[in-house]
Amino acid sequence: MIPAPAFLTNPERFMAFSRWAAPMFGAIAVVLGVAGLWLGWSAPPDYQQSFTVRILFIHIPTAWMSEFVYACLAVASLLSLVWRQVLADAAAQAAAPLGAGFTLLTLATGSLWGRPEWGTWWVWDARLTSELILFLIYLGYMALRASMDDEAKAARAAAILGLVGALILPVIHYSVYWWNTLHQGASVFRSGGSALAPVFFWPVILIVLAYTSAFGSLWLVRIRGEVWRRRAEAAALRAARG
Amino acid sequence: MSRLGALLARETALAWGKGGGPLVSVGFYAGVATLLPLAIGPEPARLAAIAPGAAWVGLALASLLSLDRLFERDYEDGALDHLVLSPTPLELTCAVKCFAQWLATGAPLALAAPVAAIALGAPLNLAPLVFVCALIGGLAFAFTGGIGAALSLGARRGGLLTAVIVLPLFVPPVIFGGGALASYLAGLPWTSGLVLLGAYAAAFVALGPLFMAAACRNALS
Amino acid sequence: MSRLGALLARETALAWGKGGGPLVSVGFYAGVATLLPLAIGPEPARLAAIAPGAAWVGLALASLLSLDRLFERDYEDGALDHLVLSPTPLELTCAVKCFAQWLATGAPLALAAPVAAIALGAPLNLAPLVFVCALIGGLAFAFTGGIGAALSLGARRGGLLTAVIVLPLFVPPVIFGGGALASYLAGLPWTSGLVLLGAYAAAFVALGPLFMAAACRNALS
Amino acid sequence: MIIALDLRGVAVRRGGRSLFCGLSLSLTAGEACALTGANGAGKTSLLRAVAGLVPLEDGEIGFGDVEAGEARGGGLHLIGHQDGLKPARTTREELDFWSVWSGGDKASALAAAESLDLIGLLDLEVRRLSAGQRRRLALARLLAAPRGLWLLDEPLSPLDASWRARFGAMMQAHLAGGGLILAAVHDPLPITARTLEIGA
Amino acid sequence: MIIALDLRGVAVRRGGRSLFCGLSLSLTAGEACALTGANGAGKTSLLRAVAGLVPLEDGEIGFGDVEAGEARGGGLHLIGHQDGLKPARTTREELDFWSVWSGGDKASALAAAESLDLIGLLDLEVRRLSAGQRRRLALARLLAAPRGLWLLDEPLSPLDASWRARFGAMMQAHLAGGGLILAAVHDPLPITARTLEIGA
Ligand code: HEM
Ligand SMILES: Nc1ncnc2c1ncn2[C@@H]1O[C@H](COP(=O)(O)OP(=O)(O)OP(=O)(O)O)[C@@H](O)[C@H]1O
Ligand SMILES: Nc1ncnc2c1ncn2[C@@H]1O[C@H](COP(=O)(O)OP(=O)(O)OP(=O)(O)O)[C@@H](O)[C@H]1O
Ligand SMILES: [Mg+2]
Ligand SMILES: [Mg+2]
Repeated sequence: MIPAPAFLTNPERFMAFSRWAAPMFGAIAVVLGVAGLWLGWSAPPDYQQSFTVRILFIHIPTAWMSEFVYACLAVASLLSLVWRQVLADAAAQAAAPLGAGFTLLTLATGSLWGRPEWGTWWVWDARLTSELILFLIYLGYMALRASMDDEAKAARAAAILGLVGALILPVIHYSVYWWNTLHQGASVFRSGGSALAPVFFWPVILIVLAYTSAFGSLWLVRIRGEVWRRRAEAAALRAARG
Repeated sequence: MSRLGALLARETALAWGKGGGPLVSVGFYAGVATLLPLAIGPEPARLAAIAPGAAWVGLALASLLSLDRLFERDYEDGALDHLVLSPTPLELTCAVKCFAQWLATGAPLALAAPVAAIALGAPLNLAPLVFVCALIGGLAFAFTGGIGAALSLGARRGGLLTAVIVLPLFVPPVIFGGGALASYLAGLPWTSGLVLLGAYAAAFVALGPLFMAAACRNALS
Repeated sequence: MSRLGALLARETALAWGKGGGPLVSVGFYAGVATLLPLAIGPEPARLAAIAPGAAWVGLALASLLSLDRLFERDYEDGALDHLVLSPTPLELTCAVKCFAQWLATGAPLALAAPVAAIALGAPLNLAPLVFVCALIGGLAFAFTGGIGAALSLGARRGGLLTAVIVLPLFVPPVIFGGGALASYLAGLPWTSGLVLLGAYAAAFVALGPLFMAAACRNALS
Repeated sequence: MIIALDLRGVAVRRGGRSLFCGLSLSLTAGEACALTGANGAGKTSLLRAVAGLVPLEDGEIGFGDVEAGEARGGGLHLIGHQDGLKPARTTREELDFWSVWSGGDKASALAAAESLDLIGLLDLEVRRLSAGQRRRLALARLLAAPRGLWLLDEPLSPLDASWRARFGAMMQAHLAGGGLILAAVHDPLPITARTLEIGA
Repeated sequence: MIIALDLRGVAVRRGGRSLFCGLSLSLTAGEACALTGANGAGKTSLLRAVAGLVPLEDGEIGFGDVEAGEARGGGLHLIGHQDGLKPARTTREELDFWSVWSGGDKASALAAAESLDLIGLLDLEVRRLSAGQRRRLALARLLAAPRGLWLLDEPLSPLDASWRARFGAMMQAHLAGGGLILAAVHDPLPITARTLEIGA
């Protein structure tokens, strides 16, 4: 069997690292976010979309994060399944609500935006449907975890589900392209240059980076909390049993 | 009274589970509402036409799915024996069980139903009616479903059998509720559908427990 | 071999039951197909447009409803212990269980699907395609559903949890099958949808048992 | 409270076969009776018939002055093989509920848990209890809500030696308080009891 | 066939608590061991650990020359409280299936039914069997498909006196044929067996 990577086997090292890394990512997120928002807000209103274009600065980053977080969750699931490492499991568990939150934000901002843009809150279009299913997968993951009593069992079951989800997500993502779609195609990055005007492009990039570091910070904090919770539980168990 | 309160708490807890009960049922409901447009195509006009009806059928199916275990577990593990050997009449016990089922799953589903209908393209002003229909309908589904669940005790394939027994009982509320929604959309008088739905629910809240108790006693003997 | 044969016979019998197994599942299916027009109104044009899709979703939901117990009973009554303590690899055992599930409920449902579609108003010449889609789709539903059933072992509210886990897995086959049916109706090329459906089913027939076996072992430990 | 049990010419039939007939027994306050008999003789069926869950083919079952409906609705306890405990709920939840349901309250549930040494297990799910611990939880109902007549179906089998003795003492205390016990057993009861052999 | 069982320094932990540790035992062909201990000591857990269903915290379990995977895949029988019988199927259906699944066939199933006096019950649903009859059906597996090591969890409890003796004779025959038995019990086994007390 391949040995587990050192950062997994040594929670102490992780705790030491995250102690300073979490606040640092948080600070970076604030700086980038403020810069991005300021740039974005000072941009001229779009000729077509007027003021509502500014939802873009929340919508695109949250949409990307919702997928990125699932990738993190899947990798953590794999690590915890192969090496049975509690730290990886804590990471997967900590990521799920964050990812669900980003997904929900994407759905909400998209809906808010869809109303003025498409004249409807919701259409059964490819992107939207796959995003909704991503949300369902997050919900299923959390529900599975929450409904098992034994932590070790819950961890392995959830890790299996995390991997199944990783297999299925791309399939859903692409299978819905069978449908003629209303939603925007790739426009930030695409061959032949961005479709976004530079005034929008740079703020979006800044805010995406801000979201990523915000996620990093929150994730580390949540993993730390998870580690503390498990330690406290183990200690309580020891104390109770004498 | 404290006995019935304890039963209500237990049944709700069993139906709800510790880990996010309403979350789970609402998630399921969202899933049902998602599959339909995937299968019949996303054209908004076509979808909008069937939106309220589909949300409504989704509610019935979700209730169906959660009914399955109303009595069966208690029957199989012997808890029903103990529930019977009590000063509380079995009819009342059955009624509390169904009511708890409705509290734990019907009510959250009723909250989700308007969302699903609007997501499928129903007009916004339909939402309150969908909610009320779902709330009352959920009561009817819980109490009619309980009859099926009790009747199929001890049968093989209890789950599917429940479904087959229960579906005919679900037909009238589905028609009444669907009719009320359709009339409302068409600008016609819609209260009669709602009243019929309420009357149906009331009748089964009153009569259902009698059948359930008889079926349970029969299964035990 | 005779061991697997015996397992297949037992699982089919358990899924089928003595009391009219296929009858029951087909009855349920008929129920679903009747509720939908009741809820959305009987206008033929509107119904015909959604007929194949509704039949298709009905199939998915019926599979869902019957999946519930694939592993749970064996887990709760200890039979899974005995199934594990055998020279047959658990992966193969899980695969046979899913296959039996498909034989007992998927196949009869596939026979009923074209009838339901035509009853709802789909054109007659669609029937063979509906049958083939339902047959292959049923296989995909059984093997993906098995994953959910195995994962929710030992969880509270297994049934609904299964549904929530499984619905996302049902989405691609529903899309592929629904797409094939819609393209056929529109006179467009439809084979690719069928091929994708087949590929998806094949992938899960191959991979599903691995996940199921891992989940079962985890639940037992 | 039930202070007498009278079986007069009782006959029970299961699956078209008569298990026993003409069975008579009368117990008064403070008496215990051990029901013995080979496997399949009908001990469980008789206990369930007394509880009103199995119909009588013939004969009568009386509970002294207490009406049958009242006796069966809160006058007796039946503890069988199937204990009605939900694997996914905690010991505390199950104990509290069944205590209140049987007419006790949470305080009496706690007292019962103390007598049966379940305090340390209260937060464990029932699924995780060992066979003996689970049986103790099932028996806790007897103490949590006092009822006159105890119908016990092989109550001792998964208990270890020390718990058999302790439960024997509990049965003794129940009898001393004017209770009645009818217990199906294969091994002798750890209390003085009459014996009724079925199907001999 | 398994002809030896070796536990070396075995430790098992359940729910964050260590049940026992440093447990060692070695059995060879023809030997039986009675596992005793208070309720909750860990007897069931140990049997399941031997069967590979519960992970070991520490130590090793060996089956002589037989590899662990092979031993657990068809070399041993585990009969616990939960018998895996479906209430709605008939005795015959269940017996035949489990016999074939364990490596026997329908003829051996019939022979086992004969030894355990189940012939008259073959067409009854399992739900209707009495506790002792049902236990006999569960034990029929042992005879229908011969395997070297028997792991038995309180096998005698719902059996009546005559069946305890008869099953004792069956265990004796198994040992005489070179088999091994590890049985968790609260009462003495009706055969000569070593005793291993857990958690003493
Ligand atoms: C509920 C409604 C909506 C949902 C769920 C949603 C979801 C998503 C998702 C998942 C992405 C990321 C795609 C990817 O790169 O993988 C995305 C990107 C994007 N969305 Fe939306 N969206 C919604 C509504 C809208 C609306 C109304 C607009 C504006 C007309 C819009 C404009 C965009 C743009 C411009 C991108 C960036 C595309 C790219 O460069 O990749 N979205 N959305
Ligand atoms: N519902 C039923 N239908 C048909 N036969 C039944 C039914 N219930 C029990 N029996 C049969 O009645 C007989 C008596 O069963 P019962 O459970 O009362 O025996 P018991 O004395 O408790 O035996 P044990 O000591 O094994 O527990 C058995 O032979 C059983 O097969
Ligand atoms: N899955 C689990 N999680 C947590 N604790 C458990 C689990 N399984 C068992 N236990 C605990 O481990 C202990 C040992 O249980 P086990 O069933 O092995 O005991 P036993 O010796 O067989 O007792 P009995 O004689 O009562 O059957 C018990 O205290 C039980 O509460
Ligand atoms: Mg009995
Ligand atoms: Mg034990």
